[in-house]
Amino acid sequence: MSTQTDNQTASAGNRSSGWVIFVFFLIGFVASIISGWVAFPKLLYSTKQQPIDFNHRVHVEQMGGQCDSCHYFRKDGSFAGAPTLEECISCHSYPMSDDPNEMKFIEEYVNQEKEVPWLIYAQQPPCVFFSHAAHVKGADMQCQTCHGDIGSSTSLRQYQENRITGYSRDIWGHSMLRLGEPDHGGRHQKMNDCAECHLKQTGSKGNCFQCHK
Amino acid sequence: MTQQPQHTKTKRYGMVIDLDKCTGCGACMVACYAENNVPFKQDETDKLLSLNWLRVMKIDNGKQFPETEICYIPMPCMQCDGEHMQGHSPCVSVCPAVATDYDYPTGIVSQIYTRCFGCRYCMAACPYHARKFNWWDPKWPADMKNYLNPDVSARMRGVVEKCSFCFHRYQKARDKAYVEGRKELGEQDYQTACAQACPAGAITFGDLKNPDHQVYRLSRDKNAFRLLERLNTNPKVYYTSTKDWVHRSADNYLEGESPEQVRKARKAAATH
Amino acid sequence: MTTPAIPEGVERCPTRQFAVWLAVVGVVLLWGVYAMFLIWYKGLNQTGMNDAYGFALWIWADLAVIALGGGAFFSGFLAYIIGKKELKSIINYAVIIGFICYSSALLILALDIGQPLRGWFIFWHANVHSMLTEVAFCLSCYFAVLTIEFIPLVLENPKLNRIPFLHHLSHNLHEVMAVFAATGVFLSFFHQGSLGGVAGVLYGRPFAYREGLLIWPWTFFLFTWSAAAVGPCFTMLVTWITEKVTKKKLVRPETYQLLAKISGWMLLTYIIAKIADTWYWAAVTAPSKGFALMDFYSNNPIYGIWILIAELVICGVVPALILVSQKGRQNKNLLVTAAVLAVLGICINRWVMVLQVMAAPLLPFQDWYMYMPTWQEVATTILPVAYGLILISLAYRYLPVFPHEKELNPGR
Amino acid sequence: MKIDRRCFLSLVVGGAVGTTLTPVPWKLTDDIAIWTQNWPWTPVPEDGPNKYVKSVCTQCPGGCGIVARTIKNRAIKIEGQPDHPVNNGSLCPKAISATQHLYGPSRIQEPMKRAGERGQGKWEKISWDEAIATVSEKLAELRTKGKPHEVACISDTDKGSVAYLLDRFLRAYGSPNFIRTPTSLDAQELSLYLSCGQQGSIGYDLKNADFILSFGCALMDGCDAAGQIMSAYAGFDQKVQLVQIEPRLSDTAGRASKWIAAKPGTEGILALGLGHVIVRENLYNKDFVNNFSAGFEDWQDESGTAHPGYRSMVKDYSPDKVAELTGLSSQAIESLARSFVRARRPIAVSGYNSTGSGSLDQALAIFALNALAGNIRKPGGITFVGEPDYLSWTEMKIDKTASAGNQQPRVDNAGSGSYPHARYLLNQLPRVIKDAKADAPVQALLVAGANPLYTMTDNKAAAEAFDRIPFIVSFSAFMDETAKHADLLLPHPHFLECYQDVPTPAGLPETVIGLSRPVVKTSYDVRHTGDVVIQIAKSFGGFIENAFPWKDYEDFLQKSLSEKWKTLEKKGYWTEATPQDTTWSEAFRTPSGKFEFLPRAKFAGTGSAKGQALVFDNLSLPGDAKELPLILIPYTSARIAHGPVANTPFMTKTVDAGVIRKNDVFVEINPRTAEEYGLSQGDRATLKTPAGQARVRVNLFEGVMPGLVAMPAGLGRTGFSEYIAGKGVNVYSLIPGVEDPGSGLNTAWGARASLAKA
Repeated sequence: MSTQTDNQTASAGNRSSGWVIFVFFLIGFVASIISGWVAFPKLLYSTKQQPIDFNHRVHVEQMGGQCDSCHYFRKDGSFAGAPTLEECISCHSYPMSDDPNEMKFIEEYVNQEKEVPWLIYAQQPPCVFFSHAAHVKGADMQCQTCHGDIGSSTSLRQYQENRITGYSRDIWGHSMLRLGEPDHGGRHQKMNDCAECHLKQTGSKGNCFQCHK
Repeated sequence: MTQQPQHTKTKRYGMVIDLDKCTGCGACMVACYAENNVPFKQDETDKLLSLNWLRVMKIDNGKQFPETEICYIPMPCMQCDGEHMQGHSPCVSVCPAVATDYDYPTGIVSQIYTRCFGCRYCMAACPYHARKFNWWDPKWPADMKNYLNPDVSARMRGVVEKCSFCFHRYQKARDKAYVEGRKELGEQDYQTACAQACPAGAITFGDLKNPDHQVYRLSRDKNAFRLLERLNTNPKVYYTSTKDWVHRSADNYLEGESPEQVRKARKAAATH
Repeated sequence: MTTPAIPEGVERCPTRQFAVWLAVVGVVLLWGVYAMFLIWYKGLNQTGMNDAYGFALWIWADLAVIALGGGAFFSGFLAYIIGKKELKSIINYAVIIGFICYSSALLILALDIGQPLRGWFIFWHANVHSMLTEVAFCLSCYFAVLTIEFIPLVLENPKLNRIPFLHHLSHNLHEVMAVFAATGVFLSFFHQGSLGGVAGVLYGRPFAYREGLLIWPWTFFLFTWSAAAVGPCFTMLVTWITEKVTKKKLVRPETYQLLAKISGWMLLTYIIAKIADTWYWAAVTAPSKGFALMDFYSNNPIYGIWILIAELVICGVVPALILVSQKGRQNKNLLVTAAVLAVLGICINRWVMVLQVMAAPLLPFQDWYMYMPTWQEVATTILPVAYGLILISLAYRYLPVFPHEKELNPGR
Repeated sequence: MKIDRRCFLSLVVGGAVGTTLTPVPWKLTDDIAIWTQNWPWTPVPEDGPNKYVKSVCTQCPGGCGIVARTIKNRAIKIEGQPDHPVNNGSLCPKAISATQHLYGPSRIQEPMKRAGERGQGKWEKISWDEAIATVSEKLAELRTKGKPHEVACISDTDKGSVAYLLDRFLRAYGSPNFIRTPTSLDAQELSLYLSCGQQGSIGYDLKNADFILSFGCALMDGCDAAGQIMSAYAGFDQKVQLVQIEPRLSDTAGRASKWIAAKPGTEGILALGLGHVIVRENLYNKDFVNNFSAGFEDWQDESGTAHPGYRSMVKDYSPDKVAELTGLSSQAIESLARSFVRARRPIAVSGYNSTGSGSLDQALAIFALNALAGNIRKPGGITFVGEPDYLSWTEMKIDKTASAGNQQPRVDNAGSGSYPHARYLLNQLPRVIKDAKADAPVQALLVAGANPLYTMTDNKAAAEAFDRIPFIVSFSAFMDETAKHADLLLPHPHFLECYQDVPTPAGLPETVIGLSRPVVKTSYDVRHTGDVVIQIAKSFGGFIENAFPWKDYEDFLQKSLSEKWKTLEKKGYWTEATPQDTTWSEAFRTPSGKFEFLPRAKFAGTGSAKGQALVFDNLSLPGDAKELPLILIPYTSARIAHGPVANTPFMTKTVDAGVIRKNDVFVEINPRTAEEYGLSQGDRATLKTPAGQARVRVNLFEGVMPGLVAMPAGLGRTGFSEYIAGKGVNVYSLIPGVEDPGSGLNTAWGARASLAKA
């Protein structure tokens, strides 16, 4: 036992004291908190520029106030999504204004017959079958409920992409804690968000095959 | 398992396959693979490593030449209703992560590849070997990715997949109905790829509960039976055959038992 | 300044000899680790499994090691809850063996899934109806308990014990160990049972399916009971081997006797229940689905009726009778033979409940499905053995595993 | 203050504790799982508007109507076209999986010329201009030498626009050697020509027949008319009797109401035996036989020579004798004859066999049954469908070299003194080339649509002959067996990428012209063979160019089809509006103006001594029966493509475990045969025939006649891609040709063989 006591006394002089250890603990703690809450989201998401800064408001005004003038249902019930170049050209075969964005559109896409690589904020992964028909036609929902009032926007928001999953940040939501409503006034679009609304509206979270393929 | 939503009128989609008509041509299988983005490998001769949603089994009556007879049995997922018809299909009840589930509105057993983490318990549970595992990453050589169907997601390595009764066709048919302002689907609005492709007209598909659908009558035919009925899995794939030996090949019987006698006994027990 | 890492008053082999031993086992371990990474990188195509054999060697290994690891919970139950003091002599070792078995089981489970990175779905998206969910939850929880049970022993390493904080932690943990032991026992009853349930609920597989009580098939209870019966046998067996290897007495003879006696009675009651279950299954359950007993034991190259006789009689009734008779268990050779047979019996039982289930044809026009594991599967199944040997070696060398070692080996 | 290891540890612990309170571990766990759900190497097919394009499948002559689903210039899936007059929605697996060939690795994507040795697989990419110039120069050279007739063309069809353009080019250029590959309908079509005087094909009204007597036809085993036959079969009610005569329990036999396992090669004898019973029992259709047929009774020709009639001839084929030869019972033969002729709308079907076309005499014997039943030009009977006439263009002006070349005898002996009625005899070409003393009589060979190095029996001999041809051009869309041995590849587009007319498919009882059209735009540098032929012709200039006054193939097609084009563009098919003529008085264009049981034309000029009767010498397969005691027969399957174009990977996937394992093919043998030769299930064995030997495995099957070895056709490919090649053995390579003395056609229905455990 004497050896042990000797060791304890001998080592006491060599060791850092309790508060130093605690300070180090605190440094580690605070540093990780800061990097986890501030740096991590910046690392996780990349910011991408939309190919053209699209003005929804101008288009809505021109097209009679209806979203489905451009974002329409096909006869077979499928939803067309973002318009194709061909559909854009039906109005924009020549410039309709001197807006630099339109100029860019005409020069880089119309003249070169290239589809515009729009970044879709609400893009769902390939395993999802989202029925616009069921929501818009079946349940009479408004586009704004999920997408926010995008129709009155004059320019496009930043598009952020999760570097690991490739998802648009809108799916998870801007807040890392998924708190509050999204900035655009619509909905977050993780599966739980769908389920929550379905539970409220239909009394059931829904079956897997309702929205998966 | 999710619970049955109370407000929905449920259907029981099912299939009746006329084995006297089936020629074993393989059109149903090929149509299924093309429709559902089923991958393929260079060597597909080991049938236990060959991904498919529909197999056609060849059986014979075991008699000597020239008394021999053959019969083909197409086997998709049987979409079992499970014991007591409550959706407790053998596979659904064992999946630890709800990757496979009983879709109450249609009676179809769903499989969500992105939820599945590949434990393969469902494969151990399925008596029909309807479930297949993605042992490899799928590959489409040359430009073959071009033909992939966007309605069905491609599966990744390490998950289980199986026949879905072409559920995406139901989803699309419903979309069309919504846009046209209809509530109900007609019999022809939703047909599986195999039923549509069968050049002999041997496969009939529809709602087993709907008297207007052909399957309603066919599944109640005196020659109709299902595979391994005695396991109480309650499949929704029915077969018809006028041949006794085919009926006998569809289930297990002890010495001295006959299919009719067992069926009668089961019916009597069910009504009690 | 230097504290000996080896517990005080006991003799251990020279460092060099120990290092050589570790190196030899380490090579086997590395082989297993290589196979493991191969499987994680390339996927399950590296195995001999196929669509008829979704469950194979690994699931068997899982069931077997968990059953054998059952010694930990059952000895804990006897020692802490029933208060059998004699078992204090072996309880540490039982916990270590249990820890090895359970950590191995978890490792194999992590290998055995197609999408390991989604493995946590089993907890997050749990289907409460699935036996596997129950297994996963109980297994993880019980592993946590085993770890907690293991920690105080680790902390008793002279070097660690020197640190006051750890010393006190160890001491306090000892105080509350009974609580953990009780939790462990409760959890174990469930997961051993749910492992039995894994096969027993398969109503599409007449070879495996059993009727039961409420939601639990009879295999649920049989698995728990058999693990409780054979777990201690395995603990005894490993201890006996350790004694042979170290050429020392490590555990008091009365500990062996007590464990053997309890194990014997457990085994006897288990095998009676198992025979009854088999009879009912063969006479009622299977025939109701159109199967006669011999349908499951003929027309294939391996699974003859011999396997049933081996499991029930040779590796069931025989060891049970040896262990319940005083003469039998007092004869060291018979005792060891009985333990070996019992361990073998439970391994056979787990084997048939996994592999024969997959092998047996269901439709009359199907053949038996045969399966051959690949070297990757074998290597990863041996991996836990190597890992276990290393952990046992380290624990034996550096931890006071056997409290009575000093007293049983005077003058060394 | 002292900083040591413990401080560092503390930092780490603090960091770890802090991290658990951030989103890092939780979000990463989730995101990594999501990453596994969207692995970048798992493809995501692009969505878009669906279009459904009606077209026609041209992978075989079946002419089935299809609907192709497309999204953004991607062909997604092929489905049957409902209400199409040919197939009414029914399709075979090959048509359904056509997109796999369209996008698969077997495609030749650009014109290429051989770089290494022949068959070595080394190619050099060239431009189309260079490719066409190469062909023109070579042909021009031969022409200057005065040997235009040394150019031959092998095509898989002699009907439709491509065949027409090729033939027209050869004639303008100066060669008579347009050769069609043999089909299983050759003998049958010849029998139609001889007994009824009709050039064309027999139409079977299966939809309305109530008793179908099939002489080994692979009706449901992957014949080239799968769509029409399956759609008729789909409509059969339980009253329709289908009787299949075949030594193996095929899928057709399996679904037939009755399977009659006669020995292989005895179908003709059995037909005569049935005729014997019908005549003996006076059950034949008196109206037809007495008023519209010739040669039933004995007769005298102009020179006064007496000839036996059908009645006398079948006297020799008593049920007892036929029973012995066929292995059936005489009662079975008698009852079959009675039920056939007593049925309301019986029909006897020949052709479509997996074992070649059979002999002319066999076809005549089977045809006679239809005459006895009087079901010609009747609903549920047989009809005559003439050759397509929509492509006839005015005769062109040609020069002396061309007309001298055209007057040379055909290189395949067809139409020669020995074989006056045969139109094409590709089977004779290898021997002709082999026997040539000096240079091969074919100096340049164009191969379009055909794949003779795979499909010809005894294809080793064919390959040796091809080696002597100095210049081979392949128009194939795929790197098939023949393309692999060519010198120049001029790839044709896939059928989903181009226009093409589809003449009435054989067997169909009415005229239906289909239009195959581009479902997607090709992304490869390929050209339609029609275009290439026109371009080659134009490169010659002068009268050859003038013979091709079309801008391109599409222009030719539109002008040829004239008013039909609009209907075809709109509906995808064109049918004859006029109702079928059902009278017998105008039906026959034979010398007698009647149906001829024993056609005079057959014997005119042949000098055949015993030419008055049908001859059956059925065991005339080459080889020693003692050394080779078994008989190998090929069988076809709907799941294995046995024609020029191979299986798709999906089709191969559907093939049963008892047909191929790894790369080994299984032959089916009866368990009793297996016992005799000490073989058990799955054993490896060596199969020997006079044409060669192969390693096989055995599959014991009660459904195959003892003494036979049945092997699937369509395997053993060496071309296409690694997904197709190398599986099993090409059964045709094991079968030596057997020449039919009556027609010159190859009648080999099998080969003598031995099987020994390996």
